[in-house]
Amino acid sequence: MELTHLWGILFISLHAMVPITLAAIGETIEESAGLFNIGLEGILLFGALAGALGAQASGSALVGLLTGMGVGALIGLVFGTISTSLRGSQLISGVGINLLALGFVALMLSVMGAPGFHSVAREVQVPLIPLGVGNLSPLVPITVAVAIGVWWLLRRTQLGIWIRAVGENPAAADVAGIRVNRVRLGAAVAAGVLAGLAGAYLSIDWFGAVTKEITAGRGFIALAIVVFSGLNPLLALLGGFIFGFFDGLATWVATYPGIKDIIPWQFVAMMPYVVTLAVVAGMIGRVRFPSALGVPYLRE
Amino acid sequence: MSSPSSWIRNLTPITESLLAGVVGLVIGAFIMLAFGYNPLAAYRSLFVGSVGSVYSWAELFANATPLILTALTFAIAMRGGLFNIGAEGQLYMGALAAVSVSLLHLPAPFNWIVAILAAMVAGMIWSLPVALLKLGRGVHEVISTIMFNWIAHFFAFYLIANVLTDPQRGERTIAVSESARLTRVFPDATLSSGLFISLVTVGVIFFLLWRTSTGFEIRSVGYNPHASHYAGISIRKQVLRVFLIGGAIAGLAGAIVVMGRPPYYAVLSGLPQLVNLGFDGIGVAMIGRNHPIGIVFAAIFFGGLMTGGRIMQFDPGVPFELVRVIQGVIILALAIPELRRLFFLARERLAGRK
Amino acid sequence: MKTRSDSGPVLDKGDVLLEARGLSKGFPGVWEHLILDQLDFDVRSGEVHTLLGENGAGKTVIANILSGYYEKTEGEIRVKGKLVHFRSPREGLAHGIAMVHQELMLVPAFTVAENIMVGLDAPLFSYGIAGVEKRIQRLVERYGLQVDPKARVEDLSAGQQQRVEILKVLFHEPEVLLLDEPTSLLTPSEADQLFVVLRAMADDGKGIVFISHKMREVFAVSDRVTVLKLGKTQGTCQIAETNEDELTRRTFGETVPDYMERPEVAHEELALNTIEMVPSGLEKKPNSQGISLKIRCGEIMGLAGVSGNGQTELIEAVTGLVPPASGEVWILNADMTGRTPKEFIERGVAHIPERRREIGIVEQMHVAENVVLKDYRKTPFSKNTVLRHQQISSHAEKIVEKFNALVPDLWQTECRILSGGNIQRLILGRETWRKPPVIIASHPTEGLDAKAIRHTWELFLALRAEGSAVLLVSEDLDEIMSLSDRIAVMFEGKIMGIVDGKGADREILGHWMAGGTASAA
Amino acid sequence: MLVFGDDVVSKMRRNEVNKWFFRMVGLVATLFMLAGGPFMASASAAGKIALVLDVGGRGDLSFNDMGFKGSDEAVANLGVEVVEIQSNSAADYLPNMQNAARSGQFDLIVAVGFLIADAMAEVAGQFPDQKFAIIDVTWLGKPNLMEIGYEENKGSAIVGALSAMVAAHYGYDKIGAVLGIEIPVLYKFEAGYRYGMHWGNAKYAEETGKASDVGLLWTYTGTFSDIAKGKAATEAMLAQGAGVIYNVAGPLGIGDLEAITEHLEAKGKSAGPPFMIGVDANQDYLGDGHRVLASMMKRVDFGVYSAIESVVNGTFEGGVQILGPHNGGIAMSGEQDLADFIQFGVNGGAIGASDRQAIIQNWTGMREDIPAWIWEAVAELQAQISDGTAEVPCGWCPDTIKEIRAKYPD
Repeated sequence: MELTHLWGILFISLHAMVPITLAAIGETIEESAGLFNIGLEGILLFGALAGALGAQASGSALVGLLTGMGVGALIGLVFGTISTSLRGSQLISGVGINLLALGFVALMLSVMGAPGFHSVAREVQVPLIPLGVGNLSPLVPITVAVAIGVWWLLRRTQLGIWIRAVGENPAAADVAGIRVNRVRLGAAVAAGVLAGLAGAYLSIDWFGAVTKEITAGRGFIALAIVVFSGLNPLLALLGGFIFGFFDGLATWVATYPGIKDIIPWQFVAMMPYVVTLAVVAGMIGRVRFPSALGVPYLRE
Repeated sequence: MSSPSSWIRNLTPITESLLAGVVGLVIGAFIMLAFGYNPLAAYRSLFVGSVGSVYSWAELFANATPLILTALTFAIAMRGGLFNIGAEGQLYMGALAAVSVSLLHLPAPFNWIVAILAAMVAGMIWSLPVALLKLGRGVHEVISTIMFNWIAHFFAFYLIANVLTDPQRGERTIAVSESARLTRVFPDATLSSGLFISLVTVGVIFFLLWRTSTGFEIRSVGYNPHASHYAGISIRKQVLRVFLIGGAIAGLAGAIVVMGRPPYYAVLSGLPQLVNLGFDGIGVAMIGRNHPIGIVFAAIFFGGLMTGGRIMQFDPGVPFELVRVIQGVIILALAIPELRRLFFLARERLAGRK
Repeated sequence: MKTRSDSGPVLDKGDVLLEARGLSKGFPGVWEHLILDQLDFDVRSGEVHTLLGENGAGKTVIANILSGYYEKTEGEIRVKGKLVHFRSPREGLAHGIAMVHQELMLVPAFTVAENIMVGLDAPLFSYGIAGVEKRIQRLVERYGLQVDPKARVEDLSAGQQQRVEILKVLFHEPEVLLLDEPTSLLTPSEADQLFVVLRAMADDGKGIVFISHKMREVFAVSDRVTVLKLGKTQGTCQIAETNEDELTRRTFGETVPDYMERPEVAHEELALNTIEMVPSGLEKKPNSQGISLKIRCGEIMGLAGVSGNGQTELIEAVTGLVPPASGEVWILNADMTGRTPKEFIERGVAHIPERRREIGIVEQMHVAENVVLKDYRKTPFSKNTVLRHQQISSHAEKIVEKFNALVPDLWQTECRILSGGNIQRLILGRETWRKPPVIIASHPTEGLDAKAIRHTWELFLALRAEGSAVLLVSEDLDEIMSLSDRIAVMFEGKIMGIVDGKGADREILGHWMAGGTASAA
Repeated sequence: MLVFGDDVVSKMRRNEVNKWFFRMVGLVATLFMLAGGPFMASASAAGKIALVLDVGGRGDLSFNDMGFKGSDEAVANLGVEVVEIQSNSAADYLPNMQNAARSGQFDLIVAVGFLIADAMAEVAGQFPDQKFAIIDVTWLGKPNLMEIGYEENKGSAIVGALSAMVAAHYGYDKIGAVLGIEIPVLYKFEAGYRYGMHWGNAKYAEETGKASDVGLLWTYTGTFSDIAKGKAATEAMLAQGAGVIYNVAGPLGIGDLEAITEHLEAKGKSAGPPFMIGVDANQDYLGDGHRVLASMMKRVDFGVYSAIESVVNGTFEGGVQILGPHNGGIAMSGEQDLADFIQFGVNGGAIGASDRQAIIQNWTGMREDIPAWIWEAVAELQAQISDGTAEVPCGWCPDTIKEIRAKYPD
């Protein structure tokens, strides 16, 4: 394999890593605080649409990313409110968000010209960083920074202590004077922001377009990566990269002449999923999750 | 136990679900107005299109048939404390297994039974590694089921394109042999006797969960694994059981779609008649509160939205996506147990103002 | 040691710090009567004021209300004369009122310092762990509460965790400290150390509210004592003006016998026999050694010891919940080492667990289902795996009636809404109705009223008479001494010694519980 | 414990809520009943058409959108009314067709996509008086059904020849094809493209005297929706020296083109090579007009339009119609329809209206940079295909495509 191929696969992996990792890190914050949001896929989709619309309306990629984050925050707020003060079911509301997004985004696209598709002009896409060996999206270093930052936040700040305390033992946190539901709501909004950013990245950076199926299951892969990481953002980064790497590698290798004589493309395409499973199965020890994950907190 | 007041209290989950349904429809109406559609006309179509005629009822049940089964797969796992979202992949495997039985050219009376059994076994085989990975390596079922769904997706593509391909019709697999097809209930509707298989399965699962020691064990482990271990119940055995039963039901769902959903009786490339049935089942199970009877009603409700949604596209010209929006809002509303109380308070306040 | 805290206000001894008048609390729908009924209570600077009462008397509820965790139903609370209304524990803390809960309110996955940080009012993005650790060290030195600030809480013993709880509130320099049964997890010598700490804090001018049901402790530490019974105060008095008998009478109404007489039951068969058995979880302790415990049929063996000294692990090993790390477990002459809980149950081992809500029942299942939690798979309750509701109902009815459990409906009532006492009645019924040859009972009477305790004891004696062997694990030395034919004491995973129940010397037992090696007379 | 207390209170309220609730349900049901008059609406003057789509739905900028383009033009030019009916699942095909047929309000029901074939077979038999048309299906044989098939293999051969010659001209030794899910229609594209590449190589050698050995990189991505796969596959092909990438996966073309755009940007360029070849629609307007070399147009719009037109004119006849290079149903994109499709793109939100001029300029420049003999060669192949002298293979099933792969290797 030539060096350019290695660079190429590396860049594909890094770019594929971004949305999965950002969403997974958001979910990590949320799960650390005890909320389980299965609606990541939906937030990604909302974020993708909002990002594209924001970028086009303002003519600025940055505004697009911010719009995606804002809409993500809004969905996070809805999810968080249902799951905390309204004492609702986290699972059900997550599923609801997914369905709502699927319908709403397609509906929006259908009234915006060609149903099901909306492209983002090159000028308002996120400009890439030319590195000689390839172009890198600025979201790649940002994702790495977010991973480190969230790790720092969760493990090395007072706020992180509170977030994790609320997830591990909400009753103890409550006794200590922490407003459990408020912290959880905040975590849900933060998760929404990151998932919304991930969605906006899809539309105004990676693909330059929104389609109604743009997320292609990445929200669920992110959920799996969270489980893989055991709520460590740095491991989520690694997990996102591993998945992105094998996903990219599979697509890449499938284009090689002669490969199809050895192995059908369908089996090559299974690679990222099989490898992720193998890595998880091979990890030593079981991951540990907050004791109160998924359990609504009610003061006795 | 059977005083009238307790009778009406037992209806509470139903009224709660209906209330969420109404809230979903109302919010959906506002969204329609915002997009310039007439909600009254749309809902009339939705209503008439789903329950307005025998034909629409038949279509409604045809849509509900596989959803009942995939919802059961999810629900039985939830009852056992597991989050099995693997119905999607198990369903593909079941459908392909049912199709592949026609290669055997079995005599007519056994054909459909063998096809169904093959599908159930295929579903079980596909969920077995999920259980084994959990038991042996502690791999969380959320990861493994998501991954196995995708692996099933590509494996199905491989089988459709290379192994089970119809030599005359490359866009689909070979068809299920005539004798293995489930009888159509009405000549022109797509409803088949698969509905009865679904309903029988509901009965079996209901009986299993609440009237057998197996169900006792599953529920006990689902609620409290520590107490179950203490009571001498093997947790590992329940994990295996729950995944195998779930896999069998999901496989059955796949079989019923290919054996009882005219006019295809084959798996189309891209799996367009199977995709999302597993995931929709999760929503159905949740609306049905993971209870077999609740699931039947929830599936009817979902099936009704799907059936009526087809008609909504005609006259009022409301796009199908809106049906999904309404579904999403309804499920969000269902997530809120306080809804009933909020509703009551709002009414109280309104009444007070008069 | 008269060093004042850096920020603590100067208080005069004898000032009323916290005062409650006419305090009432009800939980409508759960309890018909008020859990607290028109209670007056105060605590002064420089004193240790003990709240004495049986389980269920309402002691914890008072503390929860005074600290702001519960809201009162009626009455008024004053802090230094000023009327207050706390809506959260944080508001209580702001007024200098802190509470140490009986159940540990700790995050097991966190270190000691992190646990303390949970309650700090620090800026969001600060991380003062180094400072916190230093300050913990200072508090540790000042009060002798030995604990490593960097240790993970789940790795600490129960006694150490209790110290963390106390450190947690000391961090806030409270003026009033409410301690809810803080000694329940401590060894007698640890408890004595704690009393020194409490005394020191009182001398600092703080007001200490000490909650207990143990008479020895009341006299060891209190200045004043208030007796509580069923939510009503039985009066407050200076400790100097009362004596043990009077308090006991006011608290319990009757005194417990030292040893309940019973006929000899002569069985030679060993019901439970462990051979050099090291329970899983104890094998990593320093100088862990095998436990060889032999209980004959028709014998009650009391196992005394402070919680967290390996009793739980021992119980897990002899009930099959967790296979032992090494050694053997024999039940009725059969080697059961490595068998499943189901096989132990079938061999006749009944188990009344300590954590009854967590493992004793399935809270979300109905009463009838919980009554047959271990028997559903046997005839007549199921046949060919099909459950027979008729049989289950009539059996459950019998158990509920025999044990006086208050249960609205067998098939409608989920166990989670039952009180701890009623749950315990169901468990006792479920575990004993078959007259099992081996009964492992952990804290079987905790949470029961005096009458029910009496019933339970009689039940054990009756089972003993019929040849059952009982391993009675309890922290209540009175209970152990009343019931046991022989008493074993456990400390740090080891059996320190075994004495006959009749005429056992309380002091020797106490000595063993604290790790001493004195031999029995 | 407070929670339980609350619950008891709420239980007392529940009964009242329940009663009130049932009343409301009744009210809503009544409203539904009152809301409408008779269910079936009247047909418009020139005719009413139903367009039934398969699950891909709109927004692919290719196959499905082309179907819409045809019906939109019929609305504009023929004055008919068109109702679009999307399918959420393959289970919807038959009921959607039946609902449309049963309503009796449609003069013609057009099904777009071969997956609907079996449903069409059943419904066309059930409703012999209803007129039907179906795209991409040629084997049903019903008197009331117009079946419209396309010779995608022939069109793919033309763009294949163009790709090979242009790649060789710019010094690339590979061309690529990014395909979607492995289905027979895509085999036709692949077969034709292979044939065209070999024809182009031979032609290049003949014209320039230099041997050309442009090879094929190809992959089935298994998706018509995950754009990332198109982008990654294209990046892989570009890294292996591909000069032209043929998009045969609908929306994945977005990713193909994004990869090419970024590849060029890294070199500080905007215009190709490398180029993309568009599919189904004329996608030349994408990529500022100078990164999409040409498109293999499968005029689904023509098929839909002509079916509708025949109904309006009263000339509708059942039977099979084959659209191919000979009648313009399959064609390589040219200048004549560029403006048309720019409008299509503007409507679809793919490009802004202000870009129109620049796109046309860029496009013209791109094509002019390519030697005239290549265009002449392409025209020659097109003529040969039309008159039958060039026999383009058609791989409809796995066995034949294997033979074709052996005969026209990578």
